[in-house]
Amino acid sequence: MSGAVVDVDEKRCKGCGICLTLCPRRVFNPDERGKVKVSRPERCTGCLICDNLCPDLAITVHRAKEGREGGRVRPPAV
Amino acid sequence: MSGAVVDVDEKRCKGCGICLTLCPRRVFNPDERGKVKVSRPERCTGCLICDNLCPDLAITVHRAKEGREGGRVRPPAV
Amino acid sequence: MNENARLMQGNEAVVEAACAAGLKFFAGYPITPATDIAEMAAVLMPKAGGVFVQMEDEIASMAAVIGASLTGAKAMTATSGPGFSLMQENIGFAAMAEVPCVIVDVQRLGPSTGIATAPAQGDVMQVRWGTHGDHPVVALAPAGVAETYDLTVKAFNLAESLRTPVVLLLDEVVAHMREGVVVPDAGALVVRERRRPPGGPAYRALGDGVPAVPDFGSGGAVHVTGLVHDERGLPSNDRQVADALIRRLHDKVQRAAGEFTFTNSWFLEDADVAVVAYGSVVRAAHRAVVLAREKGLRAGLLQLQTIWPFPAAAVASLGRRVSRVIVPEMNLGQLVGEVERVVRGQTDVIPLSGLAGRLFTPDEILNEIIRRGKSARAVPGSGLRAYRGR
Amino acid sequence: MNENARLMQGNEAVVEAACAAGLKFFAGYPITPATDIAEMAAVLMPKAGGVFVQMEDEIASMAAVIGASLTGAKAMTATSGPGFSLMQENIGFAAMAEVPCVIVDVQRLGPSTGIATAPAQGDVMQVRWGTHGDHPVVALAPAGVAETYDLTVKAFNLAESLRTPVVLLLDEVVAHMREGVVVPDAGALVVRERRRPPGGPAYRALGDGVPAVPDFGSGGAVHVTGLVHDERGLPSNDRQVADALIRRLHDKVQRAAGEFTFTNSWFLEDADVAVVAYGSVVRAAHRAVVLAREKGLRAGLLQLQTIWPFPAAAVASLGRRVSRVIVPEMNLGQLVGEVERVVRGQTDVIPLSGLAGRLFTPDEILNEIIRRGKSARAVPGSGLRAYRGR
Amino acid sequence: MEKRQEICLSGSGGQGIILAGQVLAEAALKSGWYVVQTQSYGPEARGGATKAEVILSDAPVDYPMVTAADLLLAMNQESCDRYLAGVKNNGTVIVDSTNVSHTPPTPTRLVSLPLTAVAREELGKEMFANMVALGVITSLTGEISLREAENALLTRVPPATTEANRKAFWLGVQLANRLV
Amino acid sequence: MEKRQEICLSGSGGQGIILAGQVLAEAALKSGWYVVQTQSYGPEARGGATKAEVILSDAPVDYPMVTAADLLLAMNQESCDRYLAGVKNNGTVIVDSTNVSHTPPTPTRLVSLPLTAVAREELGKEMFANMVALGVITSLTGEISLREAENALLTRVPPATTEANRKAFWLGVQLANRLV
Amino acid sequence: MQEVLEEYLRQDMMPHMWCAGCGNGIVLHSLIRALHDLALEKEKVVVVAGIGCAGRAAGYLNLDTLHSTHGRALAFATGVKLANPDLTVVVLMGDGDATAIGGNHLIHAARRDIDLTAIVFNNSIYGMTGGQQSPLTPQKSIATTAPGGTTQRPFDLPQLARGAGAGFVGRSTTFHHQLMTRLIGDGITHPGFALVEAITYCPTAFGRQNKMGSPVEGLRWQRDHFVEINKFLSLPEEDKKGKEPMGQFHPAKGPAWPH
Amino acid sequence: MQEVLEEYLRQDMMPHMWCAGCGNGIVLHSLIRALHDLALEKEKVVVVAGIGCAGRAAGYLNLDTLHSTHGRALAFATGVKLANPDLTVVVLMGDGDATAIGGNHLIHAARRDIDLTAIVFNNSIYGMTGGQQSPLTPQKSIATTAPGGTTQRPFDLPQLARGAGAGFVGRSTTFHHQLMTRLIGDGITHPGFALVEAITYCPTAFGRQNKMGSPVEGLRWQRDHFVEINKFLSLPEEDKKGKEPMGQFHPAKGPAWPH
Ligand SMILES: Cc1ncc(C[n+]2csc(CCOP(=O)(O)OP(=O)(O)O)c2C)c(N)n1
Ligand SMILES: Cc1ncc(C[n+]2csc(CCOP(=O)(O)OP(=O)(O)O)c2C)c(N)n1
Ligand code: SF4
Ligand code: SF4
Ligand code: SF4
Ligand code: SF4
Ligand code: SF4
Ligand code: SF4
Ligand SMILES: [Mg+2]
Ligand SMILES: [Mg+2]
Repeated sequence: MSGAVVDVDEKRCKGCGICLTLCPRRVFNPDERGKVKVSRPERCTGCLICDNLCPDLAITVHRAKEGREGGRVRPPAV
Repeated sequence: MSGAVVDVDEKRCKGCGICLTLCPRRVFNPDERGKVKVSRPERCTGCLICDNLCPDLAITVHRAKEGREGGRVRPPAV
Repeated sequence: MNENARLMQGNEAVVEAACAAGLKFFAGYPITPATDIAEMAAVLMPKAGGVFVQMEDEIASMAAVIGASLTGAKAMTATSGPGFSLMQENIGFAAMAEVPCVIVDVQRLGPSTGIATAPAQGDVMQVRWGTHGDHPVVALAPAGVAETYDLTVKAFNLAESLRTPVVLLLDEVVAHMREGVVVPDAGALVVRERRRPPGGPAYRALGDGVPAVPDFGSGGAVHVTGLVHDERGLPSNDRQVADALIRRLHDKVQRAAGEFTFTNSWFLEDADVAVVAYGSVVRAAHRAVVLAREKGLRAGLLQLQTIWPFPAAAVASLGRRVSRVIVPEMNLGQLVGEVERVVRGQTDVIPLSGLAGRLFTPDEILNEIIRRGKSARAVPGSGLRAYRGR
Repeated sequence: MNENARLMQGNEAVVEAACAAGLKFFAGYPITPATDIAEMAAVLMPKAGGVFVQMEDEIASMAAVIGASLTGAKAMTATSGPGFSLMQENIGFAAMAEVPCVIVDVQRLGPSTGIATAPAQGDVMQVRWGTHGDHPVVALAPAGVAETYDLTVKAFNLAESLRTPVVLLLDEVVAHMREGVVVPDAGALVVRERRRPPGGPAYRALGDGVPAVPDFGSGGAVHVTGLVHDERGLPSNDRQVADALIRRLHDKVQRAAGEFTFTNSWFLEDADVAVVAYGSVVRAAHRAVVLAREKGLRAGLLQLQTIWPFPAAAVASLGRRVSRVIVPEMNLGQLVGEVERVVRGQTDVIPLSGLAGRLFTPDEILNEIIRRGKSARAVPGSGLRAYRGR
Repeated sequence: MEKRQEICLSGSGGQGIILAGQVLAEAALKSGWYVVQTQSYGPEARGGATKAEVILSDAPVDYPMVTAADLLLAMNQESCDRYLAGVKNNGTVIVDSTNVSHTPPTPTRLVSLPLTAVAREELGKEMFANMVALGVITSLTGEISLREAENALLTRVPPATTEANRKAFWLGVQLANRLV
Repeated sequence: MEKRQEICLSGSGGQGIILAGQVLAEAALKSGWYVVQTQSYGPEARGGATKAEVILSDAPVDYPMVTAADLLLAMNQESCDRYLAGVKNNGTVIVDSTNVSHTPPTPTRLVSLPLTAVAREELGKEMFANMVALGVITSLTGEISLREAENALLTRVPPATTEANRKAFWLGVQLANRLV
Repeated sequence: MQEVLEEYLRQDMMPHMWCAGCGNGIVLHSLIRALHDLALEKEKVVVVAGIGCAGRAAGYLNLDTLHSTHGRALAFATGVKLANPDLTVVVLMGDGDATAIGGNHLIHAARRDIDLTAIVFNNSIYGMTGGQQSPLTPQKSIATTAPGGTTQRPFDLPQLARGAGAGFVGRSTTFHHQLMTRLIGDGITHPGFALVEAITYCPTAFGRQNKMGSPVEGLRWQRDHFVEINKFLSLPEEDKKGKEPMGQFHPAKGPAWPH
Repeated sequence: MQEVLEEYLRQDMMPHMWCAGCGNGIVLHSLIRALHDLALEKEKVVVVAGIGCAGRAAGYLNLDTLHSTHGRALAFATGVKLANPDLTVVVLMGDGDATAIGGNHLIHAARRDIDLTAIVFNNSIYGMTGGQQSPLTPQKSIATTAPGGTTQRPFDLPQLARGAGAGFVGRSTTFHHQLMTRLIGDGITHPGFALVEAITYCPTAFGRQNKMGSPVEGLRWQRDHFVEINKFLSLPEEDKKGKEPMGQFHPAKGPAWPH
């Protein structure tokens, strides 16, 4: 069971390929319109790479326990 | 006998007092019009302090041997 | 004169009046003959609980003034020709983003470095057209020290109520002359504040065409930009938005212009020859007109305190009444072009150009009043005429 | 069309023509919609044995151009509104110190940042009055690509022969349109060089009012300054020297103006309504006039290629012949003020203002030709009129 | 009477519309026409709709913009929707059927061709669709020398792609010929 | 008729001419006059000739410059030579005889006083000569309150020098009184 | 629960105008995170920006924002801060904006040491105008105004800022977004002038001309090219080649002005 | 025999306009000596200056001279040098001229490393306009725009120039005129951008307000306050207080541009 729920705001996504390539779990797939979709949500570990590096602020990773209402996963303050 | 001949261009001199104060041999004296005159020419050693530091480029120190035609005393190239 | 009057220099009156009008921020860069203004502001601002800052150049000065004004502070800078040229880009920003501010330009003889200490009125057209693109401008030009005080207060009031940059255009004669000024009591002074926002989009114009943009720090989350922008202040590439915005910027000034078209006139009722003048030249022109009247000539004088928007109505009504209009200026003939634009065909317009780096003498103007004919003139001895070629 | 024609963009024609005219130095700073000029200069200058340098800003670009020109190199920069505003101080220097140079201003919609890609003609008055103090200006505005080539060469010739900055005023439509240009053979092109000094004081004016200042490096030991200066180029505080110098700067341009007042006219012989236009608007106006003629209306067109000095004589002669003059401009009404100045009282002057960030359509002008009455107009749908308040 | 042809090429940002316009203009110029070519990038700074206009005439061209198009190329749905109304009643509209699914009713002659599909299938890359379109247009107008168009094309496309572009062009010409 | 007095103070850079002009103007203002004071620094940027002009009137002053002086103060030779001709025929010229050796012939009333010498001898410093002159002028014009002049002076000179300046002023008043 | 990120974004302006893969969005995200971590009162935060792709960032932030003129952001910001010292002022600039036309305001802000936090979006190029060289374009890179590769030497931005007196100088890449967030936060906390150089990849105007590849390749280049400063300093000289330091360069020092 | 000095002076312009005791004349003298020592062809030397008392120096030199606009001298000079690389170009600026309004051109000239020699006449004040603070006015000094003493921190000019990439940076005072002559000469010889900070005393606009005394006292202050850099570095920390280093600060390095 994965640790997080990941959402892509398709109005924002420009299909740059960053999440696609950098997600260690290959959670994303390109869609026909040149954007990405979450195709393997269950594999997401909540590592936040995609959330942090999406240049279009299009990805939100939620804590799985609380689901989409549970707020965004936050990287630890460093 | 001194080593040099010193001239003050009175059109240029503004009487700032630099030569007056810094000449180690007290060669200069103030004149009535707020400028300086060479009052003890024979004491000049050609040290060039006045020539180099006169802000009005009003002082010329000549080598005494050759007199005023002998050219300006030059500081050694450093 | 009133014994309560204070002897003040023109530049000093600017700062005194600005403080009375609520100045809280001055940013500037030294330049002759405007430097005194910064120097006095450096003394008075801290006392008034305001800020004085000397910036790295005039561009930064104008920028800082805009930044400060956006926090709600009444803000001003002062400069002369070379600095005024450098400020142009940011003055255009202030016009576009509707940021209230006052810019003092103490004119000196140009172009370029020219003669820093010589009086001139060579920036009159630059005030109107100095920055790129269609932009609105308000400019006031006093003829004396008390007027400087008065117009400085008005400049702030206009800047705040119209949310637009206002230029106070001094010439070196006015800037450095000393006269008695009866400083009004704080209560007697009309001081206007910018309108505080009623809510709604930050850049939505209210009835008078002026928006009420929230101050920074007041929770408005406002966006301020020099790009074409919509009512929310957000950038727009929509050509209709652009058209409406730029027209509104002009229109808000134009609509209110009736309230601030300040002019004075002397002996115009029955005048046959009118002199139109502004700045210190008014002082010479007044004397010339008095002398002309003593000689039995029907001369009159129209003073323009408001230079921009150009007081077209006042000048036009003149055009219908007199047979000659003489426009003496300490330049090659600048504002005379506007006079021509307005009255050409109705009356003869005669530019009188003085570039000699000094105020006209009354006689120079008087001679022109006396002289018949309508060709362009220059002050005697200068050989050439006022420049008509533009 | 001639099959030897090359398809060129307006901005490209500037660079090609500049090279043909002998350009040896280009300094610039990127800005839409002028950037292509710098980019092409970066390619072509090295090939032509010249120098391209991207400077830190537009102020430095203008400064470098002046410095380079003083060594004898033909020099140019190119910019758009915001950069043009920044260049003003140094343009004034070039005028005062009589340094030949060409400045290209590709106008975009302002004020301030405005819309960088939208066409406009909002800098027309700034070109004349942008820098402080009385200064002379020469400005040319082409309506198409071949004209751009032609006027660029002429701009260099004028800069060199008058020793004054010349502004080539493009609008975005002309800058980015592509048309065929028949490039003249090197031999066929009239290219002027600045006069080389005959000895004597560096700034002594010769018969035509233009001095022959020795190039740096040629042994002239010349002093170049933006201060008022005498015939030797040395600074002077003498008010008579100032007066004579500033008048001469204007006079040299004015005297030669007859030779470079470039205008074109169509159907004016029997015209009752005349359109006066410049830049790309000429193209729409021409079509409008042709359509009007097809409808039997006696419309004609006067194109101003030379904007400054304003072609007063050509416009004045129009004023005596037609009953209406329509002045369509992609601004709130700028050059129309000059038209009014010249023909007011003789004929009706109707400003037609287009701020929508696009070229007029022929119909918009045609409608104005057809319409009776003389009030100010704006392009349909924009709600407001051309701005008459200045 | 002046013989004037107004051609409007439209599509989205990456489709090479402006290049096609330039090549067309150059070819027309070399074929002896007076030519003006203009372009607009639409309101968006990047991407978005793109339009290139080419006007040919046997006399110098005054108004440089299209007022009523004799020929419209629409390479995507948005531009088809937007520009179709601007075409003359007796004009021609070429739509790229690969990208344009729905063409509003129009009195003009409508030519629907799978330009992008052809490019993809025959040349392996959709980006050559603009040159396929160019072949079609050059052929259909009949006013521009095919040879000059080919030459113009060769000087304006990146050297590495000349062959593919040339091929695309002639594919377009063939497509058009099949229509006639 | 307007009662107008034009006063011109002149000298060299360091002589405190402008300060004297300011004090005079302020004193006149406080005495109920309309006043304008202007100055010019001569062509040289530093040092050189200095001139301060003060105009008093019982009506608002229009033209702010001196056209024909009712009173000229010349504190050095150069200014005497330069400005003497600008004095009205019935005007008064005060020259500082310490610095002005030669006064060209003039139809005006000429008052020659050793202002600088007085300052040097009585106050130890030549720089107070301007206030000696001020005393003379205030006294001679008779239109300005001596008290107001003293007050104006006290607010405008550096605090450390108030006493000496005050003394200089009254010395000037005495000098003038002796003339009458 | 409302998303923190979304609270800081001006929703009317999204999606933003930046190209697909443009690193500016990552910097924007870091900035938002830093602001949030500091728990500043949003009404008291003002963001001032210059002109360029980077400068557009101001428009995306739901704060008081000032999109000023090209190069002048720090001068505008100086006015904002001096007129109302209660405001936290963050200044966003492109590399051209901050170091070409705006270089003077940069060094003077550093000199005056007013409490401003400047973030320079360094994409090594003029993005907005389509790929001309900037004073931070690495030598020999291709630019449209340097078709044969730039010959002008670039600035070393941290050195420049330190030379001008900046008390806080940091550098991070978008790849190292956590470092970036931290530096921005520390910069804001620093009582005087702080400069953060944010290395960001511009695939359109820099990457394409210089064959730097996709947005992901840009991030990978950042990962491989930049080394934390302390680690960098401990590298043997030969290993430093082709690497650049990042992190906080300079200990905070010097009093804030006015004081 | 014609005097060397007089050959370099524009006789029409003498006496110069500077105040009695103004150090600018001493810098001018040093410059002339340096030019003479280098035996450059006079026709190939161009002097470019900005606006201010210092900038007037150009007018006194019997060479091709360009008295440009305030702050822009280095940008004008860049045009001169690039258009005709055969010319030796020396640039004279005041401290305000070079580092306030002209700061950007200064750092960019240093960055580009074009072969220009810049001499900054540092009199710690705006002389020409009568005594306003400059970015080189020492903190707490009195200026007409800082009547209570300046609160703005000054630049350290050599640090600024080095931070911007200058390959040659020197400083001397007018008292140490021989060092000044040498530094100017070496700066001109240096193949890239060279900066010489010439510390000069302004008795009128700086000295008077700050009670620094007569011109001679100004020179004495210079003598006592500045220490040759190597000696300075070897001083114990407590002895460094109240002293400042002078000499050549930085070994020449970095290639000239374009190359
Ligand atoms: C005075 C002025 N000059 C030039 C421009 C054109 N311009 C807009 S953005 C820009 C530079 C963009 O580069 P950078 O600052 O690095 O920002 P980026 O777009 O790369 O984020 C330029 C030159 C302008 N707007 N104003
Ligand atoms: C654009 C512009 N702004 C301001 C001035 C006024 N101004 C002339 S010289 C000067 C500064 C003088 O100081 P500095 O550069 O240190 O030279 P110094 O006179 O001390 O030698 C200033 C501000 C100007 N001429 N041009
Ligand atoms: S990183 Fe963001 S913009 Fe890029 S593909 Fe993924 S969701 Fe889309
Ligand atoms: S949070 Fe990590 S694992 Fe989950 S989708 Fe994003 S990158 Fe993949
Ligand atoms: S140093 Fe020069 S100016 Fe000063 S007093 Fe001596 S000669 Fe005169
Ligand atoms: S050279 Fe030396 S000794 Fe001779 S006068 Fe000058 S300072 Fe005195
Ligand atoms: S051009 Fe570069 S910096 Fe600008 S938005 Fe595109 S990728 Fe980003
Ligand atoms: S004001 Fe200062 S710098 Fe200027 S000339 Fe006088 S002493 Fe020299
Ligand atoms: Mg960038
Ligand atoms: Mg200085």
